Amino acid sequence: MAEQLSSTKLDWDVLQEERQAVLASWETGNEVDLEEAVQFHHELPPEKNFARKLTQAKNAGLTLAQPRAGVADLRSHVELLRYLSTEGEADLLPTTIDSYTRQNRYEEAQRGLDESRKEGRSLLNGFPAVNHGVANCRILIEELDLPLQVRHGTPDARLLAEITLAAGFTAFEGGGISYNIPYAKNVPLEESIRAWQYVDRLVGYYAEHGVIINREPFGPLTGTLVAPCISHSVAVIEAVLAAKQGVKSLTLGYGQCGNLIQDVAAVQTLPVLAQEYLEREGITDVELTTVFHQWMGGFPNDEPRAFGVISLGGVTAALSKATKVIVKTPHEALGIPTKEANAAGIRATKQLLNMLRDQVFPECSQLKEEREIILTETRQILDKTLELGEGDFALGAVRAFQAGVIDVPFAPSVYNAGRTMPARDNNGAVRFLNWGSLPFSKEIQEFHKAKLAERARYEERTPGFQFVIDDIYAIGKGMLVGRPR
Amino acid sequence: MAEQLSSTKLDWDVLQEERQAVLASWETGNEVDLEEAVQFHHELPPEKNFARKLTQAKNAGLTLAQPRAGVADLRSHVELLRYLSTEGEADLLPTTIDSYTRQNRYEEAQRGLDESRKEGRSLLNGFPAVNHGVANCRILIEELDLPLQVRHGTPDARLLAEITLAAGFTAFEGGGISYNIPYAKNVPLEESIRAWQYVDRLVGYYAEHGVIINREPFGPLTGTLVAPCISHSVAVIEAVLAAKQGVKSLTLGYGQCGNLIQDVAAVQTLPVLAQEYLEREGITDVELTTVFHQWMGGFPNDEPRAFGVISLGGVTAALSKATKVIVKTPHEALGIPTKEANAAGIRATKQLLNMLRDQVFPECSQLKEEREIILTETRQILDKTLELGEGDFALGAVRAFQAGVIDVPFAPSVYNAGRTMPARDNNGAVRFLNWGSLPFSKEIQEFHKAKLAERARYEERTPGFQFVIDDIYAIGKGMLVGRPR
Amino acid sequence: MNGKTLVLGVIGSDVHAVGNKILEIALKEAGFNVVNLGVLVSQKEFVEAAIETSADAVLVSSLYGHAEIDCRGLREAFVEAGLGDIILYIGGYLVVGNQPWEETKAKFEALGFDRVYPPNTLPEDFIPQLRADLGLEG
Amino acid sequence: MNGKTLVLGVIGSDVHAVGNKILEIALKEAGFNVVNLGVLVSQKEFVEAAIETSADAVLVSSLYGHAEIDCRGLREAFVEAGLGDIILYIGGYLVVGNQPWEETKAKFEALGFDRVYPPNTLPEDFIPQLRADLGLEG
Ligand code: B12
Ligand code: B12
Repeated sequence: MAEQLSSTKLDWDVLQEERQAVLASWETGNEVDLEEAVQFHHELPPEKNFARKLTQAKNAGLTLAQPRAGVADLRSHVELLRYLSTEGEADLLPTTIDSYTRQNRYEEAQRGLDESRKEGRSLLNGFPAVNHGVANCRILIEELDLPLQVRHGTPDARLLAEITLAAGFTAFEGGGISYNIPYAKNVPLEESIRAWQYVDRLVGYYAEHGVIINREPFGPLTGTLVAPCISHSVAVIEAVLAAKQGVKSLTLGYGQCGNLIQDVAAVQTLPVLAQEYLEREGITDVELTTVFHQWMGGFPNDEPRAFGVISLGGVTAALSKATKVIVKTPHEALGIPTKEANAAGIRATKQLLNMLRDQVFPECSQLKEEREIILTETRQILDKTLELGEGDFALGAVRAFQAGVIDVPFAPSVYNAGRTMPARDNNGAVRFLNWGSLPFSKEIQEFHKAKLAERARYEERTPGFQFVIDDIYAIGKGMLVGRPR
Repeated sequence: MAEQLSSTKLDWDVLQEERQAVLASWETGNEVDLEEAVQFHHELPPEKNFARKLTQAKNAGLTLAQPRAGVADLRSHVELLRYLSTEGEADLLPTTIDSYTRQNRYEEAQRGLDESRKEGRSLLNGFPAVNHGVANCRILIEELDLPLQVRHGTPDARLLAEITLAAGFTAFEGGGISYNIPYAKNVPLEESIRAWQYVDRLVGYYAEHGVIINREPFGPLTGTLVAPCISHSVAVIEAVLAAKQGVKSLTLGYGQCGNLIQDVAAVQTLPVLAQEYLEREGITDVELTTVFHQWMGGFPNDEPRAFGVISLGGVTAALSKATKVIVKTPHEALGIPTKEANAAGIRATKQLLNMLRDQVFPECSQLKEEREIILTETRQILDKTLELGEGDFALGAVRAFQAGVIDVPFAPSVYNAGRTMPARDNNGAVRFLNWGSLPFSKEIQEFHKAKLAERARYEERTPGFQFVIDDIYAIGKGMLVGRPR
Repeated sequence: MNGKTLVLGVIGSDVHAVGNKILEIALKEAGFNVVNLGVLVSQKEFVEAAIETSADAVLVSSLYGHAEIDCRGLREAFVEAGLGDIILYIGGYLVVGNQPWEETKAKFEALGFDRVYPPNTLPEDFIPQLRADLGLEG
Repeated sequence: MNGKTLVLGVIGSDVHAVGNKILEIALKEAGFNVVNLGVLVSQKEFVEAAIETSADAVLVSSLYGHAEIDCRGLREAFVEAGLGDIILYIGGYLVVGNQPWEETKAKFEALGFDRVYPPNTLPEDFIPQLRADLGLEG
């Protein structure tokens, strides 16, 4: 990884040395046999292909529901996923990876796995796929009837991708920015972006051999007051980076903010922007779909109130016609959900998706304005990023984060500037009290100022950090805008 | 009740003979002392006045949440309501009356009450307020901190009104049409309308003595595919009839149909139409508010799915800025809810009301069109009704029902024509497959035809009664539009 | 038409009319001769209608929770009228609240009902049993 | 400033940063000298920071469910470093899933924590106790 970072397609042959090192980094790596894996994918029934199911949903104008779920033990994980498909009526299945694996700490993951088996309950917060290895993971693919995706939060997911894709997973979440900035403290962006170029190149290899694997940049980032322009910028950059490595099926994500119009506008603009910047790079053969995440920040403890939050997400997903929705559970504020609570969240959501499947959020001037704002802000960020990167998004992303031109609120990474201060306006839309070094035009700056001044007037207090604190606690306390107590 | 029915204000003095007979019809009638009652109301803390709380909410642009609830025994009922106010966070409280009382069968109600006490569980589906009498009912008013409303379904509610209003209730649901057609089989409309003029005149008497009691025509009627024009027509007629007897605070109701735009348009047009027809009668001093009922038809058995339905109602209520919302519970399809389930329904709803309190459904062309449709249809019905009634809504209502000019689907009453056939269009809005004798213009008729033809094409079947059956089961089965299986 | 006559109605002070209308349609479609008394039907009306129409079975609905009270003595009334072994079904929300189904079922069997159905029973869920009880094949 | 120094951090492979930032702000507002190590903090880093800053108490957060594994030996590491009786708090989502709180609390007390706080503890819920444990009045 010595050369200057660029978005150019990695040379497959040159990559082989690195692949050998990656596969050697944990014992299960030697189970990977790419040729055999391609063969296995070709023999999978088409209903088990994630990308295909997304395309069908998109064409039919439907929104699919997908939970998050993962436990340490293989058999328990199969049972959990089966339950979510039969009792939860999930349309798509996940495999959420534990946090040790996400930090490449396979030894600790092994310890957690062993102890989980001993105690008969999961001590890990997810499924340690690397430790399980290719043959074991394949049992998931074989025993379950729905397409499966790997969901995690791993800055360096090269080995995880090698193993799970060889096992037959047909979708893989993450990206060099979205799985670093919110999920790491000390990993340089150059490193994670490069590691994810490897992953995307691997997916590209499968594509070259007729196997379409879906890739999904992680939209919500820190899940906490992330304005659409921030997550859209990251999504578009990761989309371009992935496409350049040969990825053909991309699902772009956005985490619910809570203002219905802003959320619908966000879902609508996401593929527009991606399309635009992909076309600038001359890329036109990528299938774009969207994913809406039900509220990713702090939840209310109370289950009925949690159902309310989940349902608003379901309504928004359906009315915005996102291709899929990632579902929260009524246990969100209590801990990793039981399978029953997880299934309950999906069923509440599906009731709404079904009831609203024939309805669309109506076109109107507010929606148009909100779209314009998002488009303008995101373009300002992306164009500046390209400028910093001398036309290259990989390089540009690194420099943009350095400069605070992209800046994710509440992110743990030292490579994130952390200078912005997001807060809700008087209608609950997420705006900026302080935009740090986001390259906003005078006009956009005035817009944010005016929006927060309006809230300040209404609340009879001066705009400031107290807005942010109150907004962080608000949904957990049953509100959207954190009004003064 | 021999004279020809008219909407003229009843002469209070002339009414006294009838009042004596009503009060003598069950022993607790002799507890009513109007002068003392007025005094009691004047001494009530203002926060306990229902009308006042509605006006405040309307002015603040807030939507209040109110459950339904009633059990046989007094102490159990107090505890139930207290629970709903503290644990459920209800804004307004109900007292739902049992079905024997609704049919003036006080002896059967007494039997149910006695057995309920013996068995330690409620054998009645509500609170038999007449049997409890004034002094007992007053315990409710005194022990609870929120305003209380009587909710029932009684064609002849004269005694119930005398007793509960004397006890200190400050709101009373129902009307001569809305509590007859869906709630009776053989009661002539002349009778129920006249009985409700008595109730309204009594409320007018209180108003003359400075006590404002809120009246609420029952909006949802049979709760099953009732198009807005039908329920709006009934609501406006009952509003005019009530106002003519001196009622000063009126809350007009509408039951969710499920298409968001149709529902928002319905809530928005309801006060517009009432205002319009009240003004035609020269009445301008009535305070109008609105109530949105969460889906009143068959519910899904599954609680998470029921939460989904409840939540869609909460979203619609908040975005349409109804003054209050009547809340369903996750037990709706299981039986009368436990207090916990009832509170859960309220809390899920309140989470949404709070999260959306600063958001409004945006103005847009579809919404405007839908409002126009509702306004036009309702005016066509009301104008024809007035024509049939020779300018009088009381007489007109009787003749309109006779002629099928107003016609409530699925109503049990023999005085309802039952010739219409409602069904959902391709977006889930309730339209007419067959409008029976509703006095629709050619244009409106074509509109409905076109809408259902669109659905028929989409579903590749001929429009017909199977639409209706499928639509009736649809929400219970997790859908809105009853697509062919 | 399968030659069998059913009396249908919602007992007591109950006005839930939707299920009753749907049942009428479904039973007619299934070939029965249906005499629908609608809502708010008294015990007396059920018995009289059964006599008048020589009904083969009586299908009682109760949705509103008072069936426990409303159905006491119904079987006895049929016995008195000389129709002691007429087939009696009941369905709907038979008690107030969501009580254990086995208890509710036993309670109504003790009241003399031949078959007792839980809430949300669909026509296709019970018509086969009804046909069997009436000696119609398949 | 009340003269007391606190070391703050999220232990193990845990990256939940929002609560950590809010805690820092709230504790500073309450007058403490706060040394915030952020997320992904190892046992070693906690001990070293406590030594370097002569901390009066260490506040460990764990949100992601692995605290059971991550906290083993933490008290012992402080003992080894000669800080055996430093005040140790922990708060967050300490186990995977929603387990009975009394068991979880006992488990972490056994691991050597002086105070153990359940999920969703607000700053105002524990700062009075912290002040008391540090001998600050009121
Ligand atoms: C619509 C409705 C109303 C409408 C009825 C309009 C009308 N006139 O028809 C209105 C709003 C007026 C109303 C009023 C009341 N209702 Co109501 N209502 C409902 C609701 C939402 C749907 C009923 C419906 O139409 N379902 C659709 C039809 C197709 O299904 P169905 O009626 O269940 O019938 C089917 C089956 O049950 C079965 N079936 C029925 N009978 C029989 C008989 C036999 C032999 C068999 C085999 C099968 C069978 O076949 C039918 C067709 O599939 C139900 C709850 C629910 N299900 O979601 C409550 C419900 C039935 N109502 C209830 C109550 C209590 C009332 C009220 C007392 C008000 C109150 N306290 O809340 C009043 C009663 C008025 C009165 N005197 O009867 C309760 C009953 C509770 C209980 N038993 O514990 C319910 C369950 C709601 C609840 N959870 O509290 N109601
Ligand atoms: C936002 C969020 C995220 C964001 C975090 C972004 C970031 N970098 O900060 C993202 C999306 C990246 C994320 C990722 C994950 N998350 Co997360 N996340 C949440 C969520 C929704 C809100 C957390 C939050 O910010 N709350 C707001 C702040 C202000 O509150 P707080 O963090 O609880 O902190 C307060 C108190 O707890 C207390 N407190 C905290 N520490 C201490 C210490 C002491 C001594 C005291 C006294 C008090 C105290 O004071 C704080 C201020 O009031 C919670 C669920 C919820 N609460 O609704 C789940 C949750 C914490 N996450 C969880 C999990 C499992 C994960 C993942 C493993 C993914 C997965 N399997 O689902 C990864 C883990 C990544 C990693 N390696 O750590 C679980 C933990 C489950 C468990 N323990 O059983 C939760 C509970 C969700 C759930 N129900 O499954 N998550």
